[in-house]
Amino acid sequence: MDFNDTPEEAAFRAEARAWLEANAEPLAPGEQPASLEGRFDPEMVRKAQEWQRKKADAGWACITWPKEYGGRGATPIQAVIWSQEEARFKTPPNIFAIGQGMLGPTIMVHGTEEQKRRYLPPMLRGDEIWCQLFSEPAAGSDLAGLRTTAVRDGDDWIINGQKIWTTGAHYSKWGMIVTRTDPNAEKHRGITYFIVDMQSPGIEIRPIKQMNGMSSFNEVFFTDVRVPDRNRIGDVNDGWRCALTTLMNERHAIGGGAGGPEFRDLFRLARTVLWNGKPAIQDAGVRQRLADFYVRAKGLQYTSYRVQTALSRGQTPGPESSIGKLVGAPLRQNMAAFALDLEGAAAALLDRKAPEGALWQLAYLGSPGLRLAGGTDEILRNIIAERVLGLPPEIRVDKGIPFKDVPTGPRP
Amino acid sequence: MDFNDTPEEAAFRAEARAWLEANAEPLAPGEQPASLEGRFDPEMVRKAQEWQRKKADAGWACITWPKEYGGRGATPIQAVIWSQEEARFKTPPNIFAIGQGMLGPTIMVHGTEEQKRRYLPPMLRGDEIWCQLFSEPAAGSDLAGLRTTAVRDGDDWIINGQKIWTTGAHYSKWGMIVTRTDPNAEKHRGITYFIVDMQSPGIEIRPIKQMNGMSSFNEVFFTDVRVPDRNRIGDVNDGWRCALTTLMNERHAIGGGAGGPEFRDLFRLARTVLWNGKPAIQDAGVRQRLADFYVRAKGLQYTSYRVQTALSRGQTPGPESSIGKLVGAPLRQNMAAFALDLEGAAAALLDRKAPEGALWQLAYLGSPGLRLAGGTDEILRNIIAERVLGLPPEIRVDKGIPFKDVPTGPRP
Amino acid sequence: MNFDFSDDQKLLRENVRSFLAKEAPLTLCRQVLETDGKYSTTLWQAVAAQGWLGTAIPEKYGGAGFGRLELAVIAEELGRVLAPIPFGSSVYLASEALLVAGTEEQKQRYLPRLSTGEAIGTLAHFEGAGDPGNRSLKSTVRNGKLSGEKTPVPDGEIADFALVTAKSGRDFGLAIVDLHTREVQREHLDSLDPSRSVAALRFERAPVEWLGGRPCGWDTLQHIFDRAAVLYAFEQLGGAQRAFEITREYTLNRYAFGRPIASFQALKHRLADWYVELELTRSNCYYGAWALSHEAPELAVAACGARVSATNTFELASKEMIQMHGGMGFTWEHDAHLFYRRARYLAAVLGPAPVWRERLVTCLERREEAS
Amino acid sequence: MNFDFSDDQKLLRENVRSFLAKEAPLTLCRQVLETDGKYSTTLWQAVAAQGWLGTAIPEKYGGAGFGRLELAVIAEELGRVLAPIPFGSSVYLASEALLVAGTEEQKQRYLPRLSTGEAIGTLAHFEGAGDPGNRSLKSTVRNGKLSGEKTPVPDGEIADFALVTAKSGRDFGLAIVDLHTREVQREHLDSLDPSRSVAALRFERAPVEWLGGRPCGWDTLQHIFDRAAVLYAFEQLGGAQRAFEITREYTLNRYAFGRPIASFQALKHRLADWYVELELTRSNCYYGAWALSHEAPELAVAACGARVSATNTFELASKEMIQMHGGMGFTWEHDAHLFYRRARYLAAVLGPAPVWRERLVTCLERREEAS
Repeated sequence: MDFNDTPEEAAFRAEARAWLEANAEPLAPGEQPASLEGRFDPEMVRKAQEWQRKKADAGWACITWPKEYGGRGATPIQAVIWSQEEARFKTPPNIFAIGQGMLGPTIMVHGTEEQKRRYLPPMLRGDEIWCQLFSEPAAGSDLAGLRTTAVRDGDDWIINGQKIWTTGAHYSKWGMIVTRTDPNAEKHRGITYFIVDMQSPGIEIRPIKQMNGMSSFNEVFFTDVRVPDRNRIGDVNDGWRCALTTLMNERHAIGGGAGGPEFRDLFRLARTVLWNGKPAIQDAGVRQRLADFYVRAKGLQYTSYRVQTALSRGQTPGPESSIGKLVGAPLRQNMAAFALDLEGAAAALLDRKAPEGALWQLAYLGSPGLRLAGGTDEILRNIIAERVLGLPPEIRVDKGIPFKDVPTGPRP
Repeated sequence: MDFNDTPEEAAFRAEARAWLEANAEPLAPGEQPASLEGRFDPEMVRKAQEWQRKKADAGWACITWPKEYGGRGATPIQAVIWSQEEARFKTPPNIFAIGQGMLGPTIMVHGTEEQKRRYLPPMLRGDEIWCQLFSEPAAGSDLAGLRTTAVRDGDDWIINGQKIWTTGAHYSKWGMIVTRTDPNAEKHRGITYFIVDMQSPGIEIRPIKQMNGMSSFNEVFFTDVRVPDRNRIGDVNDGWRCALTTLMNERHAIGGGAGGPEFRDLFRLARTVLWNGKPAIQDAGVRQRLADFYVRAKGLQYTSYRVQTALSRGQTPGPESSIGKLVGAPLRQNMAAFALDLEGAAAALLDRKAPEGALWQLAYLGSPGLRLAGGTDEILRNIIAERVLGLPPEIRVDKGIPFKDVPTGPRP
Repeated sequence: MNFDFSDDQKLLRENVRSFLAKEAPLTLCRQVLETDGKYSTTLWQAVAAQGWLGTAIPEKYGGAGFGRLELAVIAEELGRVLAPIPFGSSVYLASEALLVAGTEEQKQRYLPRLSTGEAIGTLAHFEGAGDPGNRSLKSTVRNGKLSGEKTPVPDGEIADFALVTAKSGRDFGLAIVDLHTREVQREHLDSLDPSRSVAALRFERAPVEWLGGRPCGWDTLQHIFDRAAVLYAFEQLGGAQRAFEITREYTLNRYAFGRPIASFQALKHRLADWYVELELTRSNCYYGAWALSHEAPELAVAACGARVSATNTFELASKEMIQMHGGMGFTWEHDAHLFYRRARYLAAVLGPAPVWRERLVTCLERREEAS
Repeated sequence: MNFDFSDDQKLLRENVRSFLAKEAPLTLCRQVLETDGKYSTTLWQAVAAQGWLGTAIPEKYGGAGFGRLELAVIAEELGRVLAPIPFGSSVYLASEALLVAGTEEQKQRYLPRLSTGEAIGTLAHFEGAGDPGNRSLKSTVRNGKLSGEKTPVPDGEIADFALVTAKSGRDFGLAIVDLHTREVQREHLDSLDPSRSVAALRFERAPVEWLGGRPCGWDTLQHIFDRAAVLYAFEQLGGAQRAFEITREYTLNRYAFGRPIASFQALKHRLADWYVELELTRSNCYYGAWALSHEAPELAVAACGARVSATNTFELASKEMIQMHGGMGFTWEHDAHLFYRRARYLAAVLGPAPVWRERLVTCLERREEAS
């Protein structure tokens, strides 16, 4: 048991670090990496694309992808090492993650050879940015309850409906959309998956303002939007199977809420904030809470070491890889709540004058979103219970009947 | 807002207290009342019957019952006052509660006039003790899943099967039993309710040893036990409706785990046990925990004042009356766990040399039972959710099919 | 046993509730929050016109002469609608402090204007992050002049006067300061709950007089905070209860997988637990109200109990409200964040929650030692 | 990154598990528990014959010369079967203490007999309820004679010798005491977990020598406890994991309302949460094992982390095991209470859990100040 690279890993790490040092600037100590959250300006998109192209030219983009699409066929542990190293440098926010992490892999599995050749290389280079059009106002955790329709019209399909929680819709070239193509079929059987040009007429994009004032997501409205049949992924009415591939990759794309304060920040706060003239950390009650937070945060970190170890050994990581967000998101919220307790009355400030520049106020306002985005706590528990522990699935009242007959609200 | 009796209540309380003072000995300060838990000896049963007869003769038994059966038609608040006053005196454990609290009321609602006249007066006087034969090994929370059968044979019924968690089976004259009389009917529709003579041939009673070493319950085995049809309560196959009346009264009969240590005992322990030479209560972490326990324990106590207030005003108490056991049982377990934390290594002793004579060790071993008996935490949450909050019932896969076809285990 | 509000008080509640349903929909809170309007002057005037500001102020000072039970009833209802007004600062803190510790002259000077809402008062105690104990308080009064900085001060931007905690040599007291004088600088601070305004106040030799005519001592501040804690606890209870009602309704009407989401035990059992917390908190609040209205020696313990319980429960409620609403609950447009912010504001306004737990146990120890 | 046991260690685990499946079914634990037999001599001899007692003892002292990772593997397996033997007292405490702080002569004298199981050792530190700090310890050594009382002492009734914490003037050390001498009185105490024996030991001028030849100081005791904490944490993890597996199986096979009870989210989601706690604890335990096996400066922090995590999780597991088994889980016949008792025994054996949390933060502060 140790934390060292194997000789091969060490060599790969050195190679990655050498290239990064030659092409990027390291983060200063304590400096936070650029966050995806917040408003996008075109300049930031341009810089992100520039960096992505530079990586692609040198063979450092999507390194696990096959060489024919621009990757280098790297192993999963090499991908981990690369991202560890890249995280030490000042880089633009990664606006390509959804495409490269979820949609590209879906195309690789379900796309035609022509689709792969057309879409994957510019996705890898960042020339074309992608967004995901899955959730709907009435289809969140119950994604297969989607109602956006696609109706065949000659060689095209006509799409109508509304999608929501779409990251980056306004700067994306392409979107991957799931639509209902047969409302008379069972819920999961009448769904078809398309690639849609986000500049098509009939698409309207509205940013969603979150409770923390940020806008990371959009609503996207479709009114008679035309998509050619050649943009279909998989067979007609077989889209749910393709969508599952996308969702399986989502866990990798959405982390445990990277960025934002961590245990060490809480520890620092407890050492600096004063209660009746003494640092709060001198209070034994504060210490009890700190210990529990520490153990939880470290448990999560060491669990990621176990996952890396499996990858390093060429094994598939065990189910422990699925606990990250379920532990991390509530932990962030609870640490923030406790930090605000420590701050006392000053917790009421969302102001530059707040302790630590309102670090914990912002975390408190942002953390509820972490518990919802990319699978709610409740959905994650169901996934762990069913897929990891083999417990029975939920009893379904929406199976075995046509989708249009599935209840969607209380009877009047 | 005050905590005073109304003039009528005060008069009633004075009357009750006067009789008790003349007929019983007050508990010494700090003395615990006799507990139901533990082994029964015939002498204790005899003393309990003696006390009950004394009360009955003076009109202080089952005071809310109608006068015709020996009660005095008292109001619910008078019953509360009486039991508050009686609790201040040294009395034998109440071995009649199940009969008087649950079964008597059921007979009053569903019994024939003849049954009422035959059974209620000796029940009230304690001449005949009753037990309840509901749960079965495979029918606990799902009580209606019972499999004990009763088959008609002329004027009699023949009962076969096994009941469990029966308090006082070995000293009871009568039992109230729910049986399956039509396995082809839907689960809740083929059940019939009987009074069974516990001295009948074919009944075998075995005490259950609990994890804390006590034996408060029994298993009762029925082999071809004969019950005359005149002992039937309610119609054939209509027993579930009668059983619901019994269960509705169960909440009143089973308290929040009376007896055993309380917050003040925890407070005392924290003030006396030493950590590095200082009382543990000087540790701020201990104080934080104590505060939370106090608030919870008091919240429960003040809630009972609200219930009493409603009764005092002649109103039906609100749903707040249903939270007692759900809060009290886990609170007991958590307080015990914390008390053992305070004791440190000595927590490992279940010995007269343990701190406070192993008060908290015994509470820790006993409290899991409180969370299960008389409705598990989970069943209580369902009851609150459905009956109090009006949330939807569970989806049932055991309805609309004959009982015999309800799945009872994994398919082989 | 009479541990509930009276029929008259329940009637008052109904009246207050239906009045606020009209005058203070959640859109009003949102409006103040979004426009940074400090507070709703229209609601303030409407509430003043109802006489609620003087609920517990004796008639001779222009109040209605009711008791604290009536004030608790109103507080719960204001909590339900997240009322965007300086009610707490001006009534629970400033008016109550004057009633408890003011000289007759001070009462006559301030209370009538507080009852009508002409004047807004507040209490300024905190000096930045953490908790300033008796030992570490920095603001000082010398020769009748106050110097120091207080932050955050609830409604400090809009109040006309403040009771400011300060040391004077070894003494401690509450100094009454007119906030319109030159020697007071006010600075707007962005609030975590912008429907409730906070400010920094800087005093440079501002002329003051002591509340009660002389330094009142630390225990009086604790007593004032205890009284306020009970009333704030009713606001917290009201907010938590309203969040529960909105959420329960939503889970019954929101369908997923062909079922109302309230039918999933994951939510159903948590709603049951949430209900249980509300009932326990309500009981603790009632006990606080009893102790407050009876000036009972149990007040300190009762106030700490009500505050700890209500703070926990409003935090739980505001978290669960968002979580059970799913993604919609995280949007700006949804009302859930109004509750989430208010819960935090009310948790902060009387200092760190752990300090209240600590104090509760201190009170229990004192009681034990006295007995 | 190599943060897992090696293939050899995993093979060891398989061997240990299948050996214990035969030699130490839960009925063995129950048998000791019900007969108050102090420990299973047959299992003790079998374990000794496997060489496990000397796993981490160098060959020159008669051990197998493996490392602490192998010992951790064995500890987890012993935890899974709730082994009713004095393995922890004799191996994690006595043997490790001798290895860490004994003189060469002491090692040669005791370790060979400890490896074979001929001798059983233990460590006697606690003096009744609470936690005896350096300041308040009462046992003393004067002129090479120990006086005092230790209670509870794990396996004090069956051990041949004990390392006893004691003061000598201002010094603190561990005194080695032969428990068969007249000057030692042993008293059986009833254990909360009667499958693990505890006793009171009274010393009246019992002849001793210091572990290491002289008073070793308080830090050495802490270090010995840290090492033991990691190994006990693996026992706790094993117990919690086994409780989980039994319970998961039960909820799949127990039907109510026509469905396996595992299909109700009330249990399903709690099983998921329980699984999460097991994984977090496993990771913290691994970190402890790494630090222990590398004699890393992080050992103190790692040991506190493993202990806090494992103690919490075994308590949770043993509670949930009973609750999810329903009424049957509360019976004497069911194995759930064996886990419930063992969880408490292991939580108690190294002193109060809050003290471990406190110490964790102290270690973090020291690290911070050093950096």
